[in-house]
Amino acid sequence: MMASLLEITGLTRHFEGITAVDGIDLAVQEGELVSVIGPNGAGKSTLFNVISGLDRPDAGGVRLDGVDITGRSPEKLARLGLARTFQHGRVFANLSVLDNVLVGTHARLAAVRPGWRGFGPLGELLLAVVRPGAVRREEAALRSEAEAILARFGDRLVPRLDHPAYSLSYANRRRVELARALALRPRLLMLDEPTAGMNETETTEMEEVIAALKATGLTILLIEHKLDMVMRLSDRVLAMDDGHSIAEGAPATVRDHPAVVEAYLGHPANQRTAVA
Amino acid sequence: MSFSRRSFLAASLAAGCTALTAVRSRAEEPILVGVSGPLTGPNAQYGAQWKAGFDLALDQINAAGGRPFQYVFEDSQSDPRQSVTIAQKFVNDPRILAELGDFSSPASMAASPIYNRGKLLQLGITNSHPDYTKSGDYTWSNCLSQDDEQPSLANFVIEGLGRKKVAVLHLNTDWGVACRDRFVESAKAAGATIVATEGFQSGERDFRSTLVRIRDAGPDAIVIEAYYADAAVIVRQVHELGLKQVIAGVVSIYSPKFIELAGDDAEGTYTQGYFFPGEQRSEVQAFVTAFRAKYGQDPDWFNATAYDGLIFISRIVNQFGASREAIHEGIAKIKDLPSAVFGKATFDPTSRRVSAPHFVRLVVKDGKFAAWDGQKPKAI
Amino acid sequence: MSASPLLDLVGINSYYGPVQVHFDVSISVPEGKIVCLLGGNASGKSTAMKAILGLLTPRSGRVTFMGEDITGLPPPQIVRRGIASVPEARRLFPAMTVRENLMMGAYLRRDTESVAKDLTELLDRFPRLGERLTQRAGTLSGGEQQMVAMARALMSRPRLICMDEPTMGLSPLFVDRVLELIGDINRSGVSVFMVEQNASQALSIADSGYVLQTGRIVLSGAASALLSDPQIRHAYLGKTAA
Amino acid sequence: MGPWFDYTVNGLVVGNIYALLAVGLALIFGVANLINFAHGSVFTVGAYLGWTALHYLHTPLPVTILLVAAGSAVVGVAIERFALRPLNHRSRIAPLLATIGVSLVLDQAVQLIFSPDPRALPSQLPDWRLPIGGVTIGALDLLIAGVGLTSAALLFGFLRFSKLGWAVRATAQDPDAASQMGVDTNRINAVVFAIASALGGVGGLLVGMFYNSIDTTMSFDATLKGMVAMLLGGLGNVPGAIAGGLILGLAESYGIALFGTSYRNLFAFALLILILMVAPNGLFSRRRELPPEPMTGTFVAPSRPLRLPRPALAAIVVVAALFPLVWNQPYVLQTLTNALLMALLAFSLTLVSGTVGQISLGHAGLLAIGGYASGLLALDHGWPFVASVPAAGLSTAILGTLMVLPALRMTGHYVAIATLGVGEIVSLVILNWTGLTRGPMGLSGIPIPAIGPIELDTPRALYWVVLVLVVLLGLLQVRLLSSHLGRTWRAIREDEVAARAYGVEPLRYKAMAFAFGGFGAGIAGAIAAHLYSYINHETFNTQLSILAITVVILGGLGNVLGAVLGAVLLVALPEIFRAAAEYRMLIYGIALLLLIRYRPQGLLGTI
Repeated sequence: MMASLLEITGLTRHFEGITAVDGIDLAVQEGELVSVIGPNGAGKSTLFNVISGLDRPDAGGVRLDGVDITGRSPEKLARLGLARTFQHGRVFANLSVLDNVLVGTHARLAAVRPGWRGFGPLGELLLAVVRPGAVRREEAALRSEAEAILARFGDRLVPRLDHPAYSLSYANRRRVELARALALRPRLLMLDEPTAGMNETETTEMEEVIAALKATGLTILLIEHKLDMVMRLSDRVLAMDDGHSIAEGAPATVRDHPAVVEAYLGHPANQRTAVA
Repeated sequence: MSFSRRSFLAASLAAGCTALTAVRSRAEEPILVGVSGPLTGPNAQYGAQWKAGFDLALDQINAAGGRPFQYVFEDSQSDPRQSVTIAQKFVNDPRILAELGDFSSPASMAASPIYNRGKLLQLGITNSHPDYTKSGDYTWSNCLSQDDEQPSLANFVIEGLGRKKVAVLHLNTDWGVACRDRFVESAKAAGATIVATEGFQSGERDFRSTLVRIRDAGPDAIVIEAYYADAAVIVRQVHELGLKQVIAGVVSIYSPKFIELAGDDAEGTYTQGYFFPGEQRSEVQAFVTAFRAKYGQDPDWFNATAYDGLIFISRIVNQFGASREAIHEGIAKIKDLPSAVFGKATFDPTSRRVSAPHFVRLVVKDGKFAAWDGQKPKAI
Repeated sequence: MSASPLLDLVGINSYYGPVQVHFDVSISVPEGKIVCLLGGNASGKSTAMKAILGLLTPRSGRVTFMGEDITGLPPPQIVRRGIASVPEARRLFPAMTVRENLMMGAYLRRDTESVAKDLTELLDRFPRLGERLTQRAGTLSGGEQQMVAMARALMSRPRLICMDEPTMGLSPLFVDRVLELIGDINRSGVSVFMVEQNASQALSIADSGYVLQTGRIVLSGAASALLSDPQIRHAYLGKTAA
Repeated sequence: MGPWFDYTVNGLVVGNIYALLAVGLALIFGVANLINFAHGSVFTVGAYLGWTALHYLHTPLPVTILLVAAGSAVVGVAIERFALRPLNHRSRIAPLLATIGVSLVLDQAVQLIFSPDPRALPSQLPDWRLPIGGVTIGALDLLIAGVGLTSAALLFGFLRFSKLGWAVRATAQDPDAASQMGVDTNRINAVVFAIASALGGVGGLLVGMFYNSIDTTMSFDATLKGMVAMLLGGLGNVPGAIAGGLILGLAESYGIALFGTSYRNLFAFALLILILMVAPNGLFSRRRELPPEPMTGTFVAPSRPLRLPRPALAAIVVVAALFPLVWNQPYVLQTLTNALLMALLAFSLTLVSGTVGQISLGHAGLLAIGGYASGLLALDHGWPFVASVPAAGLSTAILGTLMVLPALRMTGHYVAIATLGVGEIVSLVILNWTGLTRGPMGLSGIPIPAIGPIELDTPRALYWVVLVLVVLLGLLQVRLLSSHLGRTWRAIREDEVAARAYGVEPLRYKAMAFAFGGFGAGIAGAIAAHLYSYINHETFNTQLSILAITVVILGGLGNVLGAVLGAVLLVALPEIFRAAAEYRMLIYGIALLLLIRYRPQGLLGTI
């Protein structure tokens, strides 16, 4: 059997008095799209932070492609092909749209980042000034790749390549974030509520983009509230509440799992039947 | 001109301002002397003291008739970036015939090459850095180099006061270090032991731990190489810690402010002065009387040296003529300038400083500086 | 409705910078009732709360309380008029004790004696808190923090309490307890406006409700009617849900 | 009892004073999340208010203390109301700079009113002293300790047991939630400034009496030492500040005991850096948890930079190059040369602080390293100008980066304080490393700039040389900014967390910026050294660092052309205001405040 691309075991993170993530286990296979759902405050974003290295777990471990990456710094993880977006959309406000996406390619820079032992940074400075052909070609290639990625969003971003990110609409910022993540050419893409704040049309567009990405075989871990979309996109779903995993499995199964319905809609039996 | 506007605010300087205004109203083109010094910034107090001295000198020079004198005080904040700019300004203003200042060594010495290239006399009135006058033929100073002052102080402490084990507490600046080095040299030559030397940074106010260190070195005298404000804080803490050593200090602690700031703790502090208002030499007395009349307080060394600087220039102009070259020639030749600091002063063309000064030994007694009576203090 | 409502939002349009968050949002809270505002993430629920509490001034529209226009008043002025809040994620003062947190609720009250009396009464109602009075609020569990937040709001003797997702992140046991408490509070004469994601639970205790979707009210009515409206389920579990 | 006991007593006595300063700073930091650089100026104001009361009203000590407390509180409230409140919700750097502006204004105002002469401030307490071990303590020592401890106790009680105190703590922890409880947070900030300033002012009075001497230069040292003490206790930790003050006092005292007086401040700042490295939250703070999604990205205001078309830029360069042929006025050329040298420093700082977002308050230290490197190579090893200057640039790049490396691991306020400390350390090392640097004597006789046999002894020649360097280094920096480094650096500034998530190693890139910036600054320092012919440890001081940061902000953070414009304006303006003599620093302070208030993104805009 093939090893999982991402494997999380017993992951736990406490904050003062609260256990935000409580013993979560999850395995994501290559090419799979797994969604994490749950009400606000269930611990989904903390889970993302711990996996992506922004936060350290108090217990448990994370393995990427069989390698233990628990507690590694986010920059190292990015180099291993792990890209993420953020819940509230952390674009670089004063950078242009194109530059935002180009930052996403950072981990892939090679020509301009020579591996000269001990003198790497110096070499990088020199090459950035001198810009020999290899560096120029690399930059041009990345630039056209970034533009291609932005073209995935139709004409939403292409006419705004030079606009600073702070001038974009909320939805466009989310698109820039996704484009930036894609520019990393991730092995594992982690999306934290990519459609938050989008209207229906925009959500549908985003869903199409994600579906297309999935179709290319990209492994995706998704946090999303819009369950319609989750149902359509996911291979598997993990439902969390109060830091725990309350259900895991096929989308429909999880959606109809009593604990999930309860977590979303409330649990008194009469109400549940009333809704159902 | 608004460079004297602070005079309106500081009552003590009000008289100086009227003097200037009076001068300006004369039709005759005045002889201008440039001053580069601190009016703002951390050394502003010294610039203010210079001004008091200049204004008094100006009163007297202009009262004597002839072509009027005037000075242009440019605030450099004692910052080399500004003193070089001011130097360019002065050098290129043909009305300016000589320059006084700057205050700090970096500011003064950064400007020196410009004055030398521009052939404008730079007379340092408080510059004792041993290398200051080495900048060139146009850089002179009526401030003594420590080569003269420290042997005399060492002699006072060792021969005069009969001390054999000395601790030196000095400002950790070029000036303080030059003081220390010359003093230590002379004291050793005179047979004394230097048990400790401690350098402190300007602005320092807490000397208690330093004094414990000094105390434990077991000196019988503490020599302070610092300006009056620091020295006042030091003598207070010496007494607060219960130390009984004899305290002696360099010329620059001679200031009424020293006694004001140190209070009763100033009692029994020894120093020497080439400038001492109590001295009966007529030049000194004339200055002190005039200063008291104008400002209602005793002058100190900073007032006196500034006063001298301007008086010297006016004497040279009177004798050798009102041009830059005449002044440059004159300063090397003129003899026995009347001086509030030295009584009579003559420049040595080799060192470009005032030669062979004469020192008065002083002690603080009953809240005043008094000539030392020659009595050795009791051993501790 | 006979009398004018206690709280009335009329035609609110609010923005975050260039982004419009509310489109003509109107909401009424009648005196003595529980009204809930439902909606998914980023639908603009919390922003509506901010507009009421004076933390955000809508670009157009009006907020009135007891017939008085309170649009754009600073938060302290709004508290003074009798609106208390239980903010999203509780927002306790984590380094202060439970007692200090509760007393902060009574910050604007000058009647020291009745404040003390109210505190005693509240501790009867929330015995859990009595045991933890001197504990730092940050060290409490989520459920306990929610209790403190509600008790803190009550300390101001409000006419209206605004609650932002009071059941968020709570275990089912506490969710029940919190809902019960909201009912209690309402029965003691305080009107309640709550923003919730947890639709059935909120509607089970509310008198009426509104559903907000990307800044627009898409549905409103009596709680019982909304409970059986399939659109609610769609808003949460998606249209494909059974 | 041995001398160590005496050192301990002495350390505690002076530590008392630091504690008094640190308490006020901690209180303000705790509530307003702000390092108040004006605190030392309030301390000075308090001392002069006390002097006025004693001198003119002959008030008894308790009345004097009350008057000083009340007067200083009013000053504090005014600072909060007029300088800081308008900056609410602005970028984080704005209020910090505003307090620097306020301190300039207050210091200059005091100096104008009272003259810069030091004044005696006699203590009215009985002159008895209590021998302890080999030293003594007096009534004032006890009063200062008493005031420190009592005010800490009162503050503790106030914060713990009074309603207003709760509101202060609540505002510190969560201003939004506090305002939802009905707390007027603006009023709370004003109350906090009033209390902290009253404490600072009374501190100034007592310390003035302690030394019987007050002058207008006390402010900066007071701020600096208070800040170090506060950091030792933990930013914003009021009881910690008392302990921090005492620890700083002890550390200095022991430092003197072990190494001698001249090492005192070196010891203090080394301790600061050490604490920042090993326990950045202070010695007494609990470990702080990372918030689930840390808030960053608010460093600079959104900005649309003004962009000049290339021909316009080329035209400016040509005009600048031809200017001396048209107007060969040495004074003007010297001023412009100074401005261009400042621009070289500003390039470096605008890169580090503007582009990468690491506020450096010790940048003049880089000039010092460059100046000494070139000066020593020329004097001791006979290197020609054309060789020693680039060598100085390289040494500065290496040394400067190595020294600042620990600071670059920190964030926000800590970077600013750490770099301030590094700047001071550079100056203190130069002062104390006599064997290499000639210590306090400085370097004199540094040869005049020369290219081969041609001496650049005219203002015009020097101007051209510096202009060429400015154009070259400016173009180089612009080229770097247009490379992948530009976006990487700016990404770190905008949101370090997000940047890391995309593989950017912040330390590496911050260090690269410092290295490049250090090279330019080192060259600027080297040229200045040859231009002045004499430099010492004070030539490139913290004041210059602060001037440089205002240049950078004036021009627009990260904006290379802005750095030139800012440098020309801020070097030329004081020259234009030269006629205003004593008033010019006051005007400068007010201009800085207005600038932060009305044009926070700078004249040409942040890039």
